[in-house]
Amino acid sequence: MKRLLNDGYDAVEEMLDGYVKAHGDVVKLAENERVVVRTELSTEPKVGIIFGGGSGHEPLFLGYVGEGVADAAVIGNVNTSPDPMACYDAVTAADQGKGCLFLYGNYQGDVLNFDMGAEMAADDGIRVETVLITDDVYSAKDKADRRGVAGDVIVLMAACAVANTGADLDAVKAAAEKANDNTYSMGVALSSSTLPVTGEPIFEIGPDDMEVGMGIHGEPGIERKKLEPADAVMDEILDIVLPDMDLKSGEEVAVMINGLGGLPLMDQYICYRRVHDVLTDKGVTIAKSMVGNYATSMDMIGMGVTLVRLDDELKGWLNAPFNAPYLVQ
Amino acid sequence: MKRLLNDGYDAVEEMLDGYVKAHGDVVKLAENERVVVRTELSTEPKVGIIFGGGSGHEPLFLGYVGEGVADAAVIGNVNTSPDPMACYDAVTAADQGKGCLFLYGNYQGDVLNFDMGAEMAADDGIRVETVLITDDVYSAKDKADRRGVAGDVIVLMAACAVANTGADLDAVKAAAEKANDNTYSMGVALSSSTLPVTGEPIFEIGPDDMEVGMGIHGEPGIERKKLEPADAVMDEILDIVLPDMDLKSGEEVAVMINGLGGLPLMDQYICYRRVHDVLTDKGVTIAKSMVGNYATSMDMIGMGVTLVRLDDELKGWLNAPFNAPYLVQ
Amino acid sequence: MADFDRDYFIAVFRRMAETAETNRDEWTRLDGDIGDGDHGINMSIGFREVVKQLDAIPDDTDIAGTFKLVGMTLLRKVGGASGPLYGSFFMKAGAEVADQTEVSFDDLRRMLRAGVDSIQARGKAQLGDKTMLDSYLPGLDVLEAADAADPGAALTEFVARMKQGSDDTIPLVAKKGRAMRLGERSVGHRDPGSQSSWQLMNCFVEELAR
Amino acid sequence: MADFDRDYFIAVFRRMAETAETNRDEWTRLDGDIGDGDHGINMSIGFREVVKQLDAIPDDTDIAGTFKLVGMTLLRKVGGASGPLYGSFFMKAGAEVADQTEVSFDDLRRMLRAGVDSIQARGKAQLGDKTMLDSYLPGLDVLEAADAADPGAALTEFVARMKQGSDDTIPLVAKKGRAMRLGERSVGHRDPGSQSSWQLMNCFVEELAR
Ligand SMILES: Nc1ncnc2c1ncn2[C@@H]1O[C@H](COP(=O)(O)OP(=O)(O)O)[C@@H](O)[C@H]1O
Ligand SMILES: Nc1ncnc2c1ncn2[C@@H]1O[C@H](COP(=O)(O)OP(=O)(O)O)[C@@H](O)[C@H]1O
Ligand SMILES: [Mg+2]
Ligand SMILES: [Mg+2]
Ligand SMILES: [Mg+2]
Ligand SMILES: [Mg+2]
Repeated sequence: MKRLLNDGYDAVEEMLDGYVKAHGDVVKLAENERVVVRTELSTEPKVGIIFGGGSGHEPLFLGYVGEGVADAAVIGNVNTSPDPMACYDAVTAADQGKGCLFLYGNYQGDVLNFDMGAEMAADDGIRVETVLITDDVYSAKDKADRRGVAGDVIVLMAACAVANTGADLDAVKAAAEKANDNTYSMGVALSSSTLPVTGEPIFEIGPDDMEVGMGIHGEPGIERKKLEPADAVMDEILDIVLPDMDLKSGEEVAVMINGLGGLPLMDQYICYRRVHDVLTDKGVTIAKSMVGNYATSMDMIGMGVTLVRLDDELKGWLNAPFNAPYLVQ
Repeated sequence: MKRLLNDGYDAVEEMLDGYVKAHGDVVKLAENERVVVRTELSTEPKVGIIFGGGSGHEPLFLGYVGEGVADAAVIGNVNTSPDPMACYDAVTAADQGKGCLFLYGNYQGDVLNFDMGAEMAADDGIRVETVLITDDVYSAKDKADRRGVAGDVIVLMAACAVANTGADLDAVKAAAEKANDNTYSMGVALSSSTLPVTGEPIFEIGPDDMEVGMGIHGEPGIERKKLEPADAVMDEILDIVLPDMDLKSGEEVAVMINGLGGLPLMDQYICYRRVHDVLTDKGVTIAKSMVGNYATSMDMIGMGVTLVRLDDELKGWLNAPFNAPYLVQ
Repeated sequence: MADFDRDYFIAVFRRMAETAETNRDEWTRLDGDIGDGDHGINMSIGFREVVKQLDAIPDDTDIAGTFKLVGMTLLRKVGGASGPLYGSFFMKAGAEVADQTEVSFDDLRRMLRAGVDSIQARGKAQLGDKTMLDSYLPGLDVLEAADAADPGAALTEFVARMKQGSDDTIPLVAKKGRAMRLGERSVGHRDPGSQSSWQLMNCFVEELAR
Repeated sequence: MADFDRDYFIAVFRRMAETAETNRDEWTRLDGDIGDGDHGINMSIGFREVVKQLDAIPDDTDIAGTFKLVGMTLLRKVGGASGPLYGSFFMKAGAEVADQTEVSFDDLRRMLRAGVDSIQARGKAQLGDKTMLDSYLPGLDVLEAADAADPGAALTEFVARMKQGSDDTIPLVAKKGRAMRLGERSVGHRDPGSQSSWQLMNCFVEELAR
């Protein structure tokens, strides 16, 4: 597929430059140009929330830096964890004296780099805690081993809602963990994304095929099969996710349909419709719905369903006021 | 390209059903299922704002129905004006005793249908005025003959800001006209969208080609040429738009980069960056920036630049508070 | 020659629905070249609903009522430029023969003229603007000049002339509709509405020949 | 046999940068099969910056400093799993020979071992997990067992064994890194990092042979 770029090697830097120029009232680049940070941190010091990962998932992560949302985002190369210096510099930029929380998807590259950043910050006497996001049901059997996909946004919302109350690092971390424990996602991809540097897709996929369980980086999923109608695909996803999270009649959830970039909103709402109908039939109440491109893979055609098991506390966190360019409520 | 749909003939109805299920706190379907209307109209009666056109441009038009934004959206088949009955029914649903304003892009099919709807409403004694949006520079020489593209959103914002003050229909119409007179857009497409019913693209385009001046329906543009780097494409667009609107150093503008659906946000911000730099170099001040998929053509890969010449009044309107699922500020 | 009754027209409309289905992709392709690629799809959506409506049409619906039903259905379901144009075409055609249970060939010519007049009244296009009128207008002239003694031959000539009119749109620069913005780039392409209109009108001939 | 000096290593690093460029798309393709398709791109981004840094390296930078510069640059620019792994490989290798202006072949073996140890310390992978260690570990064993009298031959054997180790990753099920989530689906594909690592180490040989 086609992109509208200059030299692909400059894409990340140019995007970041464009982003802070467009949203200069909300964010700026820190001295480290891979760190997007709020132009002004809160007047009341709070736990610094640092959200990050590779680029190519926009609006994830940078779009969620703003008032009451993340304090900083650390951005890596496309599909690639940020480097340790950037992780460290994000701490320096976001710390307000109450320590910082790293929130990122559970990928080995990210763990390696963020951990090194956290060690450097610890040397400076800044406490940094980490919550790895592990919502992608299809990626591993054990919840703790799973990778993070669109659930990143859910966990971020919970952490930020609590951080905004002035809570301490342990409480904020606990909120993020609670949100992560209750968040389950699964997706399908119909195409590969197109890499800026090569202008080529990451993988080939037949015109009638889809990849089930595809991550948001273009890592192969678990199964390749014939593309089916939207309702059938949603049913298949729910047949895996609902038993996995053991969702029961009478429970309450938040539903997110996450577009991977190239899938029209029309299709996303058609997918949402089916999920809504199936859950409603099952006696599950949908207390919050989010549909759109929350965590993309550039131009990848595909989507994921994220379900969050709610209790009153989590519901409150997800309905808190946020004001970042890509998360306002 | 691939879509995730059921029967393409059901796509519009299923999307609308999904949309009102996801956003049932904000909108519902009117008795006419092609009309999306606020669940509750304002407590203070105001001019009813009706926004509409074909489907396939989501979040246009339905995504802009909400508190302080449009009161109703009328939705046609894909790329196709809504029918006269739906236009009429939207009036019935949105009228609060102060008359209604039809806002839609200047396409002959839309004019035919909306005009018939307005005639029917007039028979009921409801006053309906119309402002045709004409922002697409490349589509005609005379401003008034141009078609409407992403400028729809700008004109809507102006009209709604004034309607929210309780102003009468003439004042709201004048605001929309003022916004339209000052709004100029131009875009490029790198691919066709994929039609739900056929699953096929509307037109073929070579792997290295782009279509300059493409509308948001897939109507051919004015010129097909080799794809160029993002900066060169932006320069070409600005070389046409800036003289057309006769923008001078010292003036103030709003800039919108509108993604057509399949173009990653990364690319959109790279495009924004160039527009920002060129305007800044020219001594033009950017008072407001909007980047994202405001008016799409489903999965079409492409984008448009919209510039709005501002004065204090227009700036105020564009910065008014809005709260619809796809326009919160 | 026998007059035309309600059953004849219902059969014609069902045949039109089949024609819209068969030619959907062709009309869509033509519209893709110089328009927005939806003409065949929208006509198909409209005529699918026409068939549903005809399946449930009350027995006491007369010819005018049947045309009104078809016209209203197209108006409600097609949208775009062709929805109101085809919609009023059928509604106005039917309105010419209110309360008749049969119509003569002369009535039919009057109906078609009234329908075409309404396309022109709504769309304000002229002959040569590269629209469906480039089929209808010369076709109607032939129809009205034809020998009323042989309606089958007259309708065949009518449709042949419409088809010729559609062919004649190919070299034209569009002056109305979506294609008008293309200017010179519309040259070399057939107007989609001129194609759908002669093919739909051809159903009158085919149903007669059956 | 002469010792290795700073110029030798700088030449090796420049050669590595060329290797990363030449093999960018190949490494990326391998990573596309079982990872996220960025390995070649990220190594290319990293080594482009290494070249820039080497172009401006102060004359008084010693061997350890040069390795540190390369390691830090990769650490800063590559990201992902291979950024910290390759980054610490070079940093730790250099740290073995602080303050030396020349290093012996034995020093070099020690450096490479220290580098590989740090990959293992950071990444916690074992032989057979289908990672770059499947090249490095058996390669190093060969290198350490080789006759020190002929460093050229020893390094050639080292790289040949690394290449063999990379070939041997093909039938393995990945247990570390991104590919591990694929389980059985990773079988039949070469680990990209095992390929880049032998090709980069081959620059020691090529530069010696020049
Ligand atoms: N003003 C007009 N008068 C007569 N026919 C018209 C007019 N405008 C458009 N048409 C016809 O409508 C056809 C296009 O129909 P369609 O594709 O359904 O509508 P839209 O252009 O709204 O997508 C054209 O090919 C042309 O024949
Ligand atoms: N724990 C590990 N130990 C050693 N090597 C590893 C480990 N994890 C990954 N690798 C190596 O890194 C390579 C992938 O690098 P790269 O694609 O740059 O990183 P990422 O997986 O973050 O995209 C793998 O092919 C593998 O050789
Ligand atoms: Mg990676
Ligand atoms: Mg249309
Ligand atoms: Mg059309
Ligand atoms: Mg990789």
